[in-house]
Amino acid sequence: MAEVTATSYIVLGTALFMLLNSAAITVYAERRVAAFIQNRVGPNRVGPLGLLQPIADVVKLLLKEDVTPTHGNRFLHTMAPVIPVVTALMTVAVIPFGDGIYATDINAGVLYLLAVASLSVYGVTLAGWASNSKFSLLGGLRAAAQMISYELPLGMAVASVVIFVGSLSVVDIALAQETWWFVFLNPLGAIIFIIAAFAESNRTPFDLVEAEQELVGGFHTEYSSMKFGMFFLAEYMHVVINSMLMVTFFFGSYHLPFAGLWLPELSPLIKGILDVTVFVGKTAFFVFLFIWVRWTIPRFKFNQVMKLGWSKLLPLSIINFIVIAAILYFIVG
Amino acid sequence: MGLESALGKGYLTTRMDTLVNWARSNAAWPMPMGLACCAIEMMAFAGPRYDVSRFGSEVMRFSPRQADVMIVAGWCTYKMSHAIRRIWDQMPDPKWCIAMGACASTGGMHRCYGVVQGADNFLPVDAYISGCPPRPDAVIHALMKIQDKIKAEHSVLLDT
Amino acid sequence: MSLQLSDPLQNTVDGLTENFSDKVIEVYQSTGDTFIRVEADAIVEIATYLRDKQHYVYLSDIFGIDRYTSEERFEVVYNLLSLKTGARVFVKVRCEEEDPVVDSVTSVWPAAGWNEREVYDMFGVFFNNHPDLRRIFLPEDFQYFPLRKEFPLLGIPGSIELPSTTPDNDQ
Amino acid sequence: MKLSDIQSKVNSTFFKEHQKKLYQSLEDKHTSIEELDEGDPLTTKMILNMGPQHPATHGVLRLVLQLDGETIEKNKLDIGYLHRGVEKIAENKTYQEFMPYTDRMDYLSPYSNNVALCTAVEKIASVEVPERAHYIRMIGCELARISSHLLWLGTMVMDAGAISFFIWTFKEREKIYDIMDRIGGHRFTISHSRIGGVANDLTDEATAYIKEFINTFPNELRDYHKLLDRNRIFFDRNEATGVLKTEDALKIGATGPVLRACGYALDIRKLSPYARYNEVDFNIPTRLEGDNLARYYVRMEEMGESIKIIKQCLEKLPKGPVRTDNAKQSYPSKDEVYYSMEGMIHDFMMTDTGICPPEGAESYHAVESPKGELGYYIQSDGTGHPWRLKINAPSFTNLQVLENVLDGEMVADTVVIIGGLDPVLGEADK
Repeated sequence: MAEVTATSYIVLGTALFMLLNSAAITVYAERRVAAFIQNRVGPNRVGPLGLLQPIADVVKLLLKEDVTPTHGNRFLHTMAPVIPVVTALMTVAVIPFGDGIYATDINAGVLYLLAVASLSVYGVTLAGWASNSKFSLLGGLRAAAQMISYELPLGMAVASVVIFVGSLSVVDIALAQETWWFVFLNPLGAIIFIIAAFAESNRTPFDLVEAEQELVGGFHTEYSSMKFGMFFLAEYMHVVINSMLMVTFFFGSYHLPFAGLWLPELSPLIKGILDVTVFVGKTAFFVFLFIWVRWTIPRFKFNQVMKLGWSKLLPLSIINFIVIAAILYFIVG
Repeated sequence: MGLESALGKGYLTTRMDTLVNWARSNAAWPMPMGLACCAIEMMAFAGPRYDVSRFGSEVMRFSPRQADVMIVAGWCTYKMSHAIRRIWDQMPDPKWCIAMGACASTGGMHRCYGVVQGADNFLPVDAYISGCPPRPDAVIHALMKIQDKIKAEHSVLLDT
Repeated sequence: MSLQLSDPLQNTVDGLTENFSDKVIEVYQSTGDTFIRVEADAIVEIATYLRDKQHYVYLSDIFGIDRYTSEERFEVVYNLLSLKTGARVFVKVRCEEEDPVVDSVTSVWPAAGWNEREVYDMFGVFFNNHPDLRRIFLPEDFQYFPLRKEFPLLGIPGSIELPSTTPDNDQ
Repeated sequence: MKLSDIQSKVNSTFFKEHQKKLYQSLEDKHTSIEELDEGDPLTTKMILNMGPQHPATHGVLRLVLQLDGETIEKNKLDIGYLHRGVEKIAENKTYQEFMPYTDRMDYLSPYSNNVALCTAVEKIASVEVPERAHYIRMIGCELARISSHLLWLGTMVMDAGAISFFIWTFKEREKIYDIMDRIGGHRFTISHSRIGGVANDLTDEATAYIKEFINTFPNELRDYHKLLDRNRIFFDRNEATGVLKTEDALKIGATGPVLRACGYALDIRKLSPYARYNEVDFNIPTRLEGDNLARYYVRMEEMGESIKIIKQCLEKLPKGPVRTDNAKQSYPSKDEVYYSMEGMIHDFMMTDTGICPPEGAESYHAVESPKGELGYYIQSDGTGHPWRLKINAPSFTNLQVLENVLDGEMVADTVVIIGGLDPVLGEADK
């Protein structure tokens, strides 16, 4: 494990701050993109271009009455929204935003990411259970089942990347993509990872956990005020985080395409700025993809999600892993 | 308070009120209580031509816990009124109510045994909209009236 | 009044009068529609006959009529459509005000279920052997039958409760 | 499971008797195949109340579902949350006064409701309607059908999760609203039809709007097909959900597109043509599968047929008056009312007593509304008010189908099945 330096704290602080902001920006972006897709205008009354809309939302949510259902479990009901937020914030610790720009380099960073990411489901499930509402309960159960089903293909897809690098460190994975992004070497893995990431972040077409049309709000039906606001922000943070993971594992992290072949040596400052810009740009694209898909595609049914996860994605990801491993072992050597 | 005396009486609370009211009025998420014909116009009100999202109110929350403005669109029957009242009670404060259309406001043309003659018999209504059904512009007007009302409220310190 | 019946309707009427000569009370026409009034106790038999032998497979509607101030106050009308010939026929039965009971035809046409419930809800006519005879529109706690002529249009104040305007504090 | 299990858990605060009977009836449904699983440690089952206020129930339908996990074991419907007693109102109104109430029955397609009432009254009172009025009515009815089907399409796809689609169909509906605005002066509840004709002639502006709409709409329809026909998720959601066999559909009395999607081509426009439907050429789309996808195809094709009918009507639209010129039967024109004494008296008389069908007359007349067979039974007592007016509402009939197809489906299916059956509660609850 790398030494914790002052840089680590600065990067971590900036990253956490930007992640919180990015959630707000994503909320705004979602409303604008949705409006664009639907031939509408979108928020434009608050501040320039309606940019202050998320702030208005958050202030309003903060000052709203907080309700706990009478027969709900008050402690869990309060704790549940914290979990997804905290786990989302924890993930940024190991993600490299540029060459040498990362909070810490854990040698088992991939495992850490997978472990932390799978924790957030507890928040959703507990929220569903502690609300004492049937709609929430159904939402929570769906969340638990869905998360478990899609953790596996997600993990296998990541594993198929790890064997290229030969290291569990996220920083090494990012470094290894300087010339060849893993999406070119391992396209099937990338597709599986994207699908599983959509499922992990509970976004359409996998948003059965919320399922506004069937379950009203799913797990957060009974949440009001800032507790709901935290779920709301956590959802968007997870969108951002999952976009970052896609970028990190498959789309070259902070590297420009085939950067190793043509990019000249740059001064550390310029290189740092370029890296972070490239990383943010790619992340923004995937966030847009998330929003785009959300507003155009219908939602799966529960049994279809399960079927897709267990009978298609999981075998496919295992086969993909074995084939890559075989190729690497026998051919590349 | 020292700050108060330095900045003038009620300065801080007034500023706070302005901020709070600004946030509340610009993020009034509607609870669409779509009952009858007016519900269709309420959809149009969120649709592409009228687009209520400009006012930050396009987030239709079907869960009463997360909504701020309840739009009662359509006639309230006695049987339904219990459900409406229950949903109103489930909405957290602060909350506002729009009675959309003649039927919700007064019973309108449905002057008969099944219909409560006006939603204000069991709900505190803030804005009434005339029309049967009202055009979406009228609904937006009512929403703006609610925004005006919110902006005139003293929520931080009630008596200064 | 002489009847001007199309062939399929003539067949229906002939068939009914042949098989149920003592049960068919009258056959009449009004503005082009054919109405057959039969004895209430034979409605299930007649319905079965009409469905099986005359192809009246499709039950369009059942509704009640309040013949206020007349003998045999309530009338139940079955709106039947023959899918083979496209003929539409209305079968009527009557029942008394004191004991308004008609046999249910849900065994013949399952579609009758909700329609009979509606007649019960609006007029208070009971249907024997109905699988699920409850009020359909109004709550069970409501005591009256609104489409009876004596029921006022504006209802009876207090007959259906309004919600309390203070939040529930029972728990 | 014992009844007491449900009842002891339920704590109703209002309409106690009603809730009790409803759960009792849920309990009694399929009792023959219900057996108590002794080994099940969870002896209670989850009863889920969907509605009356629920985003996907198209208004205020209430479903009481008994669930086994995500599967629906049995269900009961509770309707009547919009019941206001229009039939009682009708008995206290003149026929013309009752017209606006029909608008608010099926508020997705008010025009066809108006026409249904008008044709029924015209039948019982033997009113002759001018040719031009017939064609204008047909145009209005078909526009209403497109408008209704568009909302169905939007909500059905939205219920499946694609929210934007609803907004896209609404864009087209706004165009129809514009047309209605030009025809009758209101966005959808226009009450344009009158007994004995229609209120006013089509203006040039309205005709131009209609022409533009029928030219552009087929392209939009093609776009919808492009978006949905190869959409795997949409297919998977709709295929083999809510299956209804032809025999069952006839038995349970399904009507309109629901019946036609089960393979039986019953359409009042062909069975007993009203207006001038016998003079235009159109097909009745049918499908054999009886599932939700079949309903989707049937309705999509119906919209195409409607465009065809409107085109033919515009071609055939004859010149002439739009309302019958008989002051005992319909309102005189406004010119007469303003400039002649007789006209004014007739206007008064029409408003006061209205048209009086002969005493004792009974009639039933049905039209094919977008939802199915919409019939009006009228019994006259010789005055201006009907003695009994019964509305045979297609949504009511189709909701009964819902109670029968839901058993065994999944919770997520309920919303698309409700969407596919397309009930309008204003009509079903009368």
